[in-house]
Amino acid sequence: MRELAAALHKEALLQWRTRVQLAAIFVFGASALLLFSFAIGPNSAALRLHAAGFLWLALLLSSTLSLAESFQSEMEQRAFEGLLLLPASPLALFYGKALSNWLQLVLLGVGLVPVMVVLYDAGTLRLPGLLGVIVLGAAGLAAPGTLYAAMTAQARAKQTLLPLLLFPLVVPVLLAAVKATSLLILGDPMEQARSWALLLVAFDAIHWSLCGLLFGRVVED
Amino acid sequence: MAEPLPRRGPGPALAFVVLGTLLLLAGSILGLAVAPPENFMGDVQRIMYVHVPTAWNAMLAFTFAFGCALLFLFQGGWKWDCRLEAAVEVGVFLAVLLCAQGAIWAKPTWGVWWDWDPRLTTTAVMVFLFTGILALRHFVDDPLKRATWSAVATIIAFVDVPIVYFSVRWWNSLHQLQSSPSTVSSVFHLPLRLNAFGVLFLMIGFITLRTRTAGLRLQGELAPPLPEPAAAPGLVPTRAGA
Amino acid sequence: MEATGICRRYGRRWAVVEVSFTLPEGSALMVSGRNGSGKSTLLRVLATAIRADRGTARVHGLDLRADREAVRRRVALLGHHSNLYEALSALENLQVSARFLGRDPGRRALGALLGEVGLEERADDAVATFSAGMRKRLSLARTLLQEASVVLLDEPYGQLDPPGFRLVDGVVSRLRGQGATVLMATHQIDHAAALCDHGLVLEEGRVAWRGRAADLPAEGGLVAVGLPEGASA
Amino acid sequence: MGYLEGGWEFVYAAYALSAVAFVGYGISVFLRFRAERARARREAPGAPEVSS
Repeated sequence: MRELAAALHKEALLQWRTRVQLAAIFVFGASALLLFSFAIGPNSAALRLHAAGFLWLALLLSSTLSLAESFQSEMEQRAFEGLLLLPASPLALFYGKALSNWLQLVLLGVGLVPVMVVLYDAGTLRLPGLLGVIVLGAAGLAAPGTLYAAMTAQARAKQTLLPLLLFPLVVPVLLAAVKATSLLILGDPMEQARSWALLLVAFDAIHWSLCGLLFGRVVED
Repeated sequence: MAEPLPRRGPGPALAFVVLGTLLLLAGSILGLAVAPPENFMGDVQRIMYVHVPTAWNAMLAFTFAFGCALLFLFQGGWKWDCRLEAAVEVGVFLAVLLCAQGAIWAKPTWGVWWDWDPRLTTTAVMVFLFTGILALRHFVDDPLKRATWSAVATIIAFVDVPIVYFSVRWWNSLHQLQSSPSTVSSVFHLPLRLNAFGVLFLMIGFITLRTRTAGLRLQGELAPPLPEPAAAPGLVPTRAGA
Repeated sequence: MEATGICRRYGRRWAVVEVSFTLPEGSALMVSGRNGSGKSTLLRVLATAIRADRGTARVHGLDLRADREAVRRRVALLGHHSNLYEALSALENLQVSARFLGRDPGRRALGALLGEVGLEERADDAVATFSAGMRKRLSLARTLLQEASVVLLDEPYGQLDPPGFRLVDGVVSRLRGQGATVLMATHQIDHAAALCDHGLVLEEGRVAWRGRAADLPAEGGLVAVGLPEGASA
Repeated sequence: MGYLEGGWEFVYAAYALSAVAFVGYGISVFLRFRAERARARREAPGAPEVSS
């Protein structure tokens, strides 16, 4: 617990120092949202219909950037190894990093929502529900994303490798989050959003525990 | 890390391949010429005699890879890494073939090459999941890291497969109900069984030979094992200084 | 500290082969040898940054493999990489490490430590703006922060200026005065020989010479280090 | 759902594709094995192959 606090302290410092990066990634996500609308054309009904999908695709694309960045500073001077030798437990380091990535993705997601509302005319008044879906979906991206980013940060061709590994893995997150978001936007007569949220919870629970368990093997020689 | 690499000449592998080929030929002839057409699907049903065995064995290959990953992580030994590489590659091959066969099945049955049937879609996701692991292996040069990371990725990917399956099934069933292909007509099981064992033996042959290739490559990447020290290490510490 | 038959593979080569030695508590060992002779790999094995492929070592009776965490609590490594966060300031870097060590020294204590390595004035500057020598000094401070009983120094003199050399000399003397065991991999034989009592020269991963550090030049170990006989490093 | 007539071309396509795939992949596995074995022999002539 003490180590987790230390890890969170470290992440807070790093996040604060690299906050400009987060802003840049947000701009990237927003521009992706803009580009998606060109792929559909100026058809507001169609745009509104696909808004949820575009929001999550934009967040998914941005996530690979922010996840990869999160291990950049750890690996360039092997600061991460330095902490492991102190010793810091890999478990604390993983959950610190995953929580920080989670927060970052939630911020990105929340930031992209107004862009979506403006561009696609896809507003909703069920804001707590939307926030909940973003929180759950971002958690699903953060845990495996953190684990894979730790690997790919040390591999060749890291820019290609991270999305290649992460995208197929988070298909359930994408499906469930898009469905739930779109139900919130377009109306949910059969109250299905809750069951999609449940799927997200299950995915999060499995991957947050599994990835934490395996992280030690990934970072230790 | 212990040294042992799997050793087996191409002999046993070739034997498995020959046996598998013979079984496949027999099963396919039965399935194409002897088996009666199915009640609803007619002759198209015959695709199932090769499709279903491919599906079973693809799953088997990935399950084997999962077992290798667990054994590598919790028991160790390079042989599990070599086997994992072989099993993942053969599994991806079978899964790609499975998708192609599925598309050929879908066209006459549903009128489209691709339907978002949960099984077909899950297979496609699996192709990408495990291709990613092959790519990871390609881009990591340190043998130990490569082995550990691909074992970890294999475990995560394998655990993810059922979640993908259920999410796709759910996702699809909400807007349309799709008749899935019944596994096989109950009239005629023999060609299915022959082909299942045929593909199984072919797969064993491929995995064996591919494991050997991986072992040889690993051997080229690792320094040759050192001769054991004359005395058991730990018993005769030498002193620095004096 | 007692190392027995340590072997470590590095790609297609054996970087360290059958290295054994015993080092009484509180003494200092100089490890020398040409570039690529396995000094760094040996130190990294002893620091548990990498595992030995064969052999092991005991630190205060604790096994490198079996008691990894306990060993890490007692061993500090100053390695080739600075282990620092470029984006954080000098002070923050030390704070991060201190928190993981379960301590929360105030700004003053950390400032004093920074003063010791001559970085007091740059405490709040990001490491990204530091020169190589300043990074080395900060890494040294980070190593000292660990208050380890075994200190492994890999090329401690590298990239340092003459005052930096004196700083390292002083730090090593003080560590020894406090009873710590010091292992130092270096090419600065005259500095190291004055500080260490034991010497070890590696050649292609094997022990090529061992003896009293002060005897190294006289006994012809210099050839193994890559210097002509009789030269003074 | 009625009885599906014909469709033999799809059946043949599926079997032909599978046959080609198995043969092709088999050849690829064998060729890679041979190349790797040749490399190993070239790099360490006479050396015994690593045994378990």
